[in-house]
Amino acid sequence: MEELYYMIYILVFIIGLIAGLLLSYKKHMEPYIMSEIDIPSLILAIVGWFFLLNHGLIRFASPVICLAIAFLFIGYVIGRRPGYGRRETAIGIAIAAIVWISTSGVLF
Amino acid sequence: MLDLAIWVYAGLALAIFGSLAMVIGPGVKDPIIRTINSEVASVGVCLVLLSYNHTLALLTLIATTVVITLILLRAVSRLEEIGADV
Amino acid sequence: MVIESLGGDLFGTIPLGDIVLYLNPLHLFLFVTILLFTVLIAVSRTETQIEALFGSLEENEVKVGKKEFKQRRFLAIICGIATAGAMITGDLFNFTLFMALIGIVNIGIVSAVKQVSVLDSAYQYGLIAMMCGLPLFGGAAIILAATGTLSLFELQTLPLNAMVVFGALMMLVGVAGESGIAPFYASKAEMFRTPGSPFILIIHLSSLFIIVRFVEILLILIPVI
Amino acid sequence: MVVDIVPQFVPAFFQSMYVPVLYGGLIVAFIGLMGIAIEKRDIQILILTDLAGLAMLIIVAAVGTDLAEALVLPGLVVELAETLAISEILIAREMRKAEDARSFAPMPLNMDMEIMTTAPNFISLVLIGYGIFLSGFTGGAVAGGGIVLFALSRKIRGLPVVVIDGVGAISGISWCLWIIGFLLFFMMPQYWLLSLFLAAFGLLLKVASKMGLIGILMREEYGRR
Amino acid sequence: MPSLGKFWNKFAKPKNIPRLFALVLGLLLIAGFLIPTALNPDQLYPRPTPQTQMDAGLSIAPYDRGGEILSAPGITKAQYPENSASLGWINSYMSPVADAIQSISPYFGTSIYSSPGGLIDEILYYTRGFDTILESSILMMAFIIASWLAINFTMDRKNDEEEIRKDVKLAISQSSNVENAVEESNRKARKRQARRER
Amino acid sequence: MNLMADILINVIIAFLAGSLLLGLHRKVMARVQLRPGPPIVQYLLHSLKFFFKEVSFPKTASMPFYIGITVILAGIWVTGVIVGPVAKGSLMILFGIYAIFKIVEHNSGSSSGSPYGKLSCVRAVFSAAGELPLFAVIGLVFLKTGSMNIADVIAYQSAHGPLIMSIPLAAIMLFALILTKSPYSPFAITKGKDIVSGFETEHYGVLRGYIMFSESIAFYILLWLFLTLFFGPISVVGYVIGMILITIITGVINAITPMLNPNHSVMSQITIAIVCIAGTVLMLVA
Amino acid sequence: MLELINMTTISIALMIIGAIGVVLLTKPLDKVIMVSVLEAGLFLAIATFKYLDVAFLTAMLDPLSIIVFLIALMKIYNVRKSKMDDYSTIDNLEIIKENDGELNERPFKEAR
Repeated sequence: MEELYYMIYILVFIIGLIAGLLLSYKKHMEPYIMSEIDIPSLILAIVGWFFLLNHGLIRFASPVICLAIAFLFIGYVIGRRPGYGRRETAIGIAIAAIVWISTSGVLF
Repeated sequence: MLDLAIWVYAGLALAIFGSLAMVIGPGVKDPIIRTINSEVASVGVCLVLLSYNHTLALLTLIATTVVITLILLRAVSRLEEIGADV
Repeated sequence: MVIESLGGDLFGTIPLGDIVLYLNPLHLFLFVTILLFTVLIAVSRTETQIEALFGSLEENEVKVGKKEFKQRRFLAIICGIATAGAMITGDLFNFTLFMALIGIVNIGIVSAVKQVSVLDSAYQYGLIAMMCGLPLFGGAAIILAATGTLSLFELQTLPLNAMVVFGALMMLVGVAGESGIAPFYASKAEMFRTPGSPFILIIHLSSLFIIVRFVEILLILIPVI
Repeated sequence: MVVDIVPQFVPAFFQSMYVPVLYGGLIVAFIGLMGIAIEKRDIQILILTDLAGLAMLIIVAAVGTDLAEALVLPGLVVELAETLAISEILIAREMRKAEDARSFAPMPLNMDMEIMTTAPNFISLVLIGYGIFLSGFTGGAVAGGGIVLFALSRKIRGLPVVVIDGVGAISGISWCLWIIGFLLFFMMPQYWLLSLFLAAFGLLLKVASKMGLIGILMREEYGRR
Repeated sequence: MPSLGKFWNKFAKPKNIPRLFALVLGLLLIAGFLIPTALNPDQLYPRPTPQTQMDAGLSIAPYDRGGEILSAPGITKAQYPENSASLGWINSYMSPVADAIQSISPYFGTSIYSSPGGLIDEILYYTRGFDTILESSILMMAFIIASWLAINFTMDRKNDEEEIRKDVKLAISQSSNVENAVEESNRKARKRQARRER
Repeated sequence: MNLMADILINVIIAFLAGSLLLGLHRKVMARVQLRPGPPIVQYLLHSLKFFFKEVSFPKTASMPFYIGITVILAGIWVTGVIVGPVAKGSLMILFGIYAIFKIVEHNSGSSSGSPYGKLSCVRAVFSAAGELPLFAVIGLVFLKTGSMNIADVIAYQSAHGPLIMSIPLAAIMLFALILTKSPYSPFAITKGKDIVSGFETEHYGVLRGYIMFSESIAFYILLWLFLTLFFGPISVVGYVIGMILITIITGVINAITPMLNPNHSVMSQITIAIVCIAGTVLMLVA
Repeated sequence: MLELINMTTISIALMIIGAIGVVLLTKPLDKVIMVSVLEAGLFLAIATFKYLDVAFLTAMLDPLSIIVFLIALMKIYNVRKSKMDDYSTIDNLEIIKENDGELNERPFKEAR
């Protein structure tokens, strides 16, 4: 069954990528010049990366669903037009990593 | 036993001598001379086959040597005739 | 035992006297593929090469004539069958013979063309193929002298022997020359400049498959572990 | 009694002679190959590859068993056939290079040798008869020698395409005979005698008819006016 | 680095390849003198010491391998005797003509035993028959190639009138070329002759 | 699980992951060359797009062959997935698949009649030498582990530690092969831009779709093979990280190297192979 | 002394003499004669081994090979001679010699 889940993750990730690409083209007509952070995608990135690294903490849904959602969101943020979504992703990774480190017991 | 060994050595000597003659013998720049020299090596091989009692192989070798010579000489003369410098 | 660890479990053998053909997943895969290609070749037309002429706006078409086409198709099919045979044979000498057949047929496939450069490389390749008789048959004979057998089934159980390694190396050089892998690739690669894509495909196919098969034979002959 | 006729192991003579003969073969091969390596002209290399074939014969024959002889026999004929094919390619290449300048007919030869009018009929008849008696590769080679001589001594020139087609057909049919014989050996071993004759005469016909082709080629070359 | 490139470039010319191959093979052969070599006495199809059969006066020397015509098989030490149901029968068989010759003279062993029947035939056609099929196919292919080339390129094409007509037209249209070419080839021949005599 | 479903799932994974990796490869190259580069998903979109385009055939093509070759190309890579990730079968078969891949490359070039395809075809023959490293690698792996079955190799590694520790030069050789097969590599003479798109030049529409489909599977399988052969039993996360790393490394290398001339490309691969083989044999003997 | 004169020594001597002769003589016709000496030695060797049938065949095929050599030699001789004769004048030769380099540059035939 493992492979089936991997396939689902990849599919979801790709759907996220494509959706991100299409929506970002609709939203930003110009190539990457702006410097402010896009709030909705920042939220998605944080949620995605959080789910990816910390799905063990979440009890109300099965890890498969968590990971699928995580990949969808991550894909959505990464997949945007060149340049867009980089900062959001970085912030997402940072927050998720901090939570992961603090809860996994690496530090203690 | 010794008698047979002499034949084998004679055959090998002829084969080696013939091959040397084919490679660096006098006048081998001319392909005809080279082809005729190849006869020596083939007689040497014939002797080896003979002393090993491979007589059927010997028969075949004698028959095919003639034909191979014919083919090579045909190639040589035809190329001369065309005037190809190969 | 070595044979199983190389290509998977045996499916079965075809005994023809002292020559035993055998099949395992690897050979089956190669065998089926080569037959598939041979069928494809048998039903294909040839392509037309179009080259722009230098210095003008015209173009030059190179086609395969009908007589030439028939001859080359025939040889290509034979080459396919020979390669298929080489894939499943279980006898060393038999393998070298298949090799020699493939070599001569390869020359034949390109010998019918009109380009001088292609004929030239076919000739050079032919010289190599003739020289390959020495390492191939000689290598097999040295292995025969050292072990007293030519059957791969018997050879796989024998211990390592310097003469067998030498014979195997000779055969390796022979296969390398005959199938035109580097550093002997040039004469064979130049033969591919002629039109008649399905036929020249089989030249390449056969040499690569022979290499695959020979790797297996080499590993059978040289049991390191 | 029977054990006396065929020994269980290889006799001491072959064992003691193996190393010298093998070394002799290797030396011949080495000389020949070095000759090829330093030679620059194409036709010369073709002649020198003959030497590689001879070295191969020595190495194979050194094993000194009946199997070795059986491996030598066809090797010889194959060497011959390959030489023919490759020399043909060389000639074709050179003719293509100079095509517009040459007529296709070789220069006629004006010679009158006594031996060419009296000897051939007799010698070739004897050779062909003896070859038929021998059968197999050897018989084919011997009878073929006779046919070559016979064709060579005829006075006509020109291309008998029909004859060549006929030769091809005969050899194709005899090859089929041979295959049938081979299969019979394993399908119905009780008919081994029939299969033996099919095989032996199939091969005879095949080799002899191919040699006949050489004869026709040679008549082209050396035909008289 | 550039010299390495130049060195590599030599491998790209077809004309160099046979010579390179011969060189590599020749160098490999030297290894044959360095390793210990010996004949394994346990061979298939062994044969007696040369000339022993001849000296013993066997009428079918050197190929006598025992057996009686159509009643007992001869001796053949094959690899897989279980695969060959009628092993040994062929090397005991003798055709009627061969039988007749055998009674005449003891010096015709080779021809007797190579006319259908005999050990070599046993190996060639029976136990290793597949090899022989291949050999004869190689032969056939080589001759097919040679005869195809001969008919289409290198031979006198007296019967192919179309082709000849075409060639004649070509020759007429390029007769000046022809003249030059002939001259040149003669000059070349002369040069070559001079080189040979030098 | 059902075998067919297993195969299907693995093929889909290989295709999607391979496409993403190739996209990433292109992105990395672009960033090294200070361009923005296309989105990572672009390669996949391209492959999918071609399946819906109209197909056209050159007038000069060698007909059943021209089409059949792409189908065979897709077929052999599906077989590659079956032998590799699904069945963990014989390495020899994978080697055979690479041989056929070479042939398909060769022949899809020559069957169209285009001069660019023809050049690519001749170069494919030249670069048959590129398969020599693969042959040497599996030979060395066989000599080390005593088996050609991938499952056995994995078992050996879990017992004796990863092979990269014991035969690192073989790993370098296989890495050189990956480099050869990656797009825009200095050794990728068959697809060099001097001959337009090499063997793919004349294949449009669905046929091109098949080719791109197979290319992504091929890249995935090669990376999978590298990680499996030399890093032993690693987890999925390990595979993902390893594949991304290798892709990035090859991307950086390809971005900063020019394409070699065909002859030099072949001879340098051979030289690398010979050096690595000699080194590994020495290490094994010592 | 006399015991040295047996078939073995004679045949080997014949072969060695023949071999040396074939190699050292450079005129083709001389070579052909020495080839027949060589083959006579082989014939004698086969007779020493008592294989009469093989000897018989050798006796048949040896003249054949000599004939082959002779025909080929005559042909090549003719070809070379006719090539030599084709020069109409000596001047022609001089001119060609002067323009040697240039003529070599000129392609024998325009490429296809």
